[in-house]
Amino acid sequence: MTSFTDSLIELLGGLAWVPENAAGIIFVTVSVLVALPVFLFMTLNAMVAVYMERKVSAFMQDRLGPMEVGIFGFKGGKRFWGGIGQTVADAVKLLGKEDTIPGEADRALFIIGPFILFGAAFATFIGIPIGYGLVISDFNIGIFFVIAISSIGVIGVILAGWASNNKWSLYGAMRSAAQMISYELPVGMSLLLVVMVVGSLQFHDIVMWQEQHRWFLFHSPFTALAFLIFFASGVAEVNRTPFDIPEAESELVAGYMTEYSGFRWSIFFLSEYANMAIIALMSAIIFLGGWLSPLGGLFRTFNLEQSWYFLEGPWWGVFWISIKAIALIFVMMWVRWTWPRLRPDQLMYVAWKVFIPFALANIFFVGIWELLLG
Amino acid sequence: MAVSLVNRFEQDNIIVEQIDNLLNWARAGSPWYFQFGLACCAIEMMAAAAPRYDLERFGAMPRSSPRQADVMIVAGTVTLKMATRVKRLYEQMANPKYVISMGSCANSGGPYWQYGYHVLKGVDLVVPVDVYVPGCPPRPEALMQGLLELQKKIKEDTPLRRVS
Amino acid sequence: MTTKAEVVKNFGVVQTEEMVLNMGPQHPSTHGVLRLKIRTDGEIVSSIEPHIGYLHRCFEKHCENLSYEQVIPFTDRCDYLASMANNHIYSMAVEKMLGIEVSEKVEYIRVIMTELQRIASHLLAVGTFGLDVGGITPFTYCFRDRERVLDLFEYTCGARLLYNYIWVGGLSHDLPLNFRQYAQEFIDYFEPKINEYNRILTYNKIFIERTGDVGVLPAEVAISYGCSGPVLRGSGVKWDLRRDEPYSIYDRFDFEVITGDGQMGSLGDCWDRYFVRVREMGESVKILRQALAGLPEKGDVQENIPKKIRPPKGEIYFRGESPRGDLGFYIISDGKAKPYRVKMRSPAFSNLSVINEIGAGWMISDIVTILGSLDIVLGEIDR
Amino acid sequence: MELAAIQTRVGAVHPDALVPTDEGAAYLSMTPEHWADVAQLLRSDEELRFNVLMCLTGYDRGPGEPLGVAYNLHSMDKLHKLEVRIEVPRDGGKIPSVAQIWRTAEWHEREAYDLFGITFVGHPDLRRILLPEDWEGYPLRKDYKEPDYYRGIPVPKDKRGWE
Repeated sequence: MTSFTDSLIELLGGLAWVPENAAGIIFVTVSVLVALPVFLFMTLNAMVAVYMERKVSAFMQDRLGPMEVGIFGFKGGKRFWGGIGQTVADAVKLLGKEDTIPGEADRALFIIGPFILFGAAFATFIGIPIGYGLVISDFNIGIFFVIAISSIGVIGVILAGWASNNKWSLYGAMRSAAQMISYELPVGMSLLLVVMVVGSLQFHDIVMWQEQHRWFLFHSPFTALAFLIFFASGVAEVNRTPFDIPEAESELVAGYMTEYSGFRWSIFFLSEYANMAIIALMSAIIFLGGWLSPLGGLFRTFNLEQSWYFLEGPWWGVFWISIKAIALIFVMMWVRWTWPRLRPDQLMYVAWKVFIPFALANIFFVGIWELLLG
Repeated sequence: MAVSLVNRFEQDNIIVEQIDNLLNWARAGSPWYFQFGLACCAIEMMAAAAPRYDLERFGAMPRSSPRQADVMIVAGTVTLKMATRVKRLYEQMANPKYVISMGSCANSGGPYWQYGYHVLKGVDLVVPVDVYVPGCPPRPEALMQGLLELQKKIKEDTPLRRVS
Repeated sequence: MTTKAEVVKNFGVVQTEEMVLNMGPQHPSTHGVLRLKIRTDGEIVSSIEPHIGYLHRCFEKHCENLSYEQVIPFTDRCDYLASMANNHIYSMAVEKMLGIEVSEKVEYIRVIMTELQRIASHLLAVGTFGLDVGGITPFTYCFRDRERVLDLFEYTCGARLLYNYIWVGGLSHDLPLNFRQYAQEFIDYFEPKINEYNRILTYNKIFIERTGDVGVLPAEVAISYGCSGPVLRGSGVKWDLRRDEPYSIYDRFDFEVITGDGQMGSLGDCWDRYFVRVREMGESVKILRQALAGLPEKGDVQENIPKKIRPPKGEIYFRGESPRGDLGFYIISDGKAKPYRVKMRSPAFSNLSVINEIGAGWMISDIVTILGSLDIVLGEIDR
Repeated sequence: MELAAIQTRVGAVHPDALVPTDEGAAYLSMTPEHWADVAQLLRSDEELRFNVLMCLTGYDRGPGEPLGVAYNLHSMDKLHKLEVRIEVPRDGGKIPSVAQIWRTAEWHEREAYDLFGITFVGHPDLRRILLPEDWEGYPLRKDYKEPDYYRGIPVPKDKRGWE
């Protein structure tokens, strides 16, 4: 299995004009070269997702959403693509805003908080493939890495809430800590079951398995349930309605980011949408066949040979995984703009008394299922 | 170094001017407003954000924390008990910040100017106001007009150039 | 052995303390400028102390300095969500002092306007309650339909929010052309929409979890605190001034007094109070249908307006059912052109005073829910 | 029950409480001393049962005259109404609180205290309710003069520059 990093190292190492024993230079160059696309992806993702969020919410609410801000005078369409420059304007404005740090705040922690959250999201992308071989580094412990690194983010949230020296922020941080730690368990357990079936923690192996057999969503009723638990817990991990209690606007003003302004606040925003993308991509890879074409299975039943009909291949793979991820992100938005929010104790109830028992039972039953049918 | 930068900005420089234009475009394009509903006008402010008028078309998004807001829409009567809070919340907003005074009460005390012993006679006594929207209460269209006027005002601003 | 006191003494951090949290005066869910000083132990709230007066606009002082008809625009601004009801009740109080009877047509138009106002007010209450529990879309749906009611008002008297429409002895304008048809169209449009709110909010599982069994207000407590309107009826007390003390021409219409029934938990919880409002909109539609059918075609709406309003010496307490409950005006006249004293007994003032009683012991999230279910308007509480 | 019957009923238990009123007045006038007991009677007597305090109004008879409070009571069971008035001297007048009998009186009494300066004895928490704590004077008294400044903010409308 090749990864983006491996290919780059080989490419650079093989170039004629690169001197011998230049491992250090190659290392630095490759690090920058692989970090750049991740950063660009996160930024772009946040911009597109915010625009999408505003438009989706607007259409659900009988409104139009942003319409007037365009790029170079081009405002998009009359209805659907209107206001296409909105998030660019938002981003530029946020960069140009005053950076306020409350006088009573703990300066160092206040500054470092958002960056820890951002760093966690950033590092998580290293392990997530977005196509066959399109991964920064293909760990053989991929799932473990992603879960471990993404849960570092909670430290940033707690630091931000604590350092702000604001009671609302503190409440937001406390709630967030409780929530993120609780929902780590169902996330891990529902993934454990896939690992059990496949016998590998590597993302590529999981997709390969699905290519040979079938998508995990359709594999057995237990894996379908695991998908639901994983996705719902994932929504909770990224603090979105109905689990958005850490930043519950009608209760805690803006939760742990109440005191943040401008650039620092936009980092929170960036990380939130990056985390959304992570959850959507992981669900797509693990349960929905990753970069496999949904048409592949269909045509294979007609015994057609591999061909263009399947729309398969490395670049089509990126297309399919994006489609799946965007669909899941849309579902998150759909839920957010439709449902009310849960109370903190009900949130804990859902995690500890519903998701975790079901996830545990799931592991047991899928084992039996595999023994009997696998 | 800093001095030389400022000196350079004082002359009209094409790059600085373009950055100015970019910042102004961005600031005018996303005036996130602080939900500062005080009285009757707050209902019209909510109506302006609701489907028929939809303030979000201009990029305006309601924020409930002053730190993240650009525009404070003072909608309604400011009383003396509230005046100190208005000032404090204004001070908590991050620069650049703007204030729209919505409705007669916030402009000048409105119908309460004569006998209202507990009413602040105009919010401009405590915070600087950029745009006054008249009416009691102003229609949502009037608030939108006020927002457009504010956008015009923002676009004439020169954030980097120091024009004396 | 180390005791807890020693640990506390040496490290000073193990001790738990109650935290005082100031909700407001500027907070997204206080419905205006209310300040709640809440004592919390973690998420649990042990006591709530409301601080009001951030919108005290000296209504009663204005009344003493203005003539009777000049007071009407100020009653508009008290409960700015139910201006028509305020106009109506104040005008009736003054009419009663003067001994004026108004014509049939005026009575019908007043009832139509008040009931339309009730729909508009309840729509806002339902929408913002949805907002309080975290659902944003119901709010926009409610506002979308509320705009249609406001269109009717605008068509009638030119104003969207504060109308000054119902005057002492009559109305400021006659109904415009084709009003009956437009009102009918609105009712036909609106009635099925109530089901839409039910689908998106009322029977949502999360919504029921958040509101059912939360903030239970027993009937005796409600009466003792002087609660009224949907807050009282949510506790199962069948009390509606339109039926029990019929004023205007409410005795002619057939409608039901909606009470809570503890469908989703205990009687008198937030869900009951909320659902009373939703169902009351349906009852208002019922009244509107009958009133529109019985509305007389001919008649001058201004024939009974007195040239000079000088009530005889004396006092009156008159109350009526505003969308929030019993709205009363206590007027003392000394025979001059200006009232000697006007006291407005606002329903939301009494409704809010119950918050410590029913809110203590719940979580911070529930305080927001309970406050939303009381449906307060600060303009009316602080006056 | 009619007013006369209520008057007789109250007079039978607390003969000193009633103060003679003008001819044709639609209210009962009382002395403050017995008000707490009378209120308890009105609330709990089987025939009276005034369980709702509809309204509590403070009023000022004018400079130099006494201050008064009007209680509007209503019974939800018996469906009758009553207005009770109590007048106390302008300076240092005290009225027993009925906040424990009708809980709604708690805030209404605070309001009367805030706007008129009437003291209610036995009130659990008698503070200003509408105006800020450091406000001076009682605004609804007829001889009230509004201050020029409150915490450095000018209060009256500045009319310079008007025609």
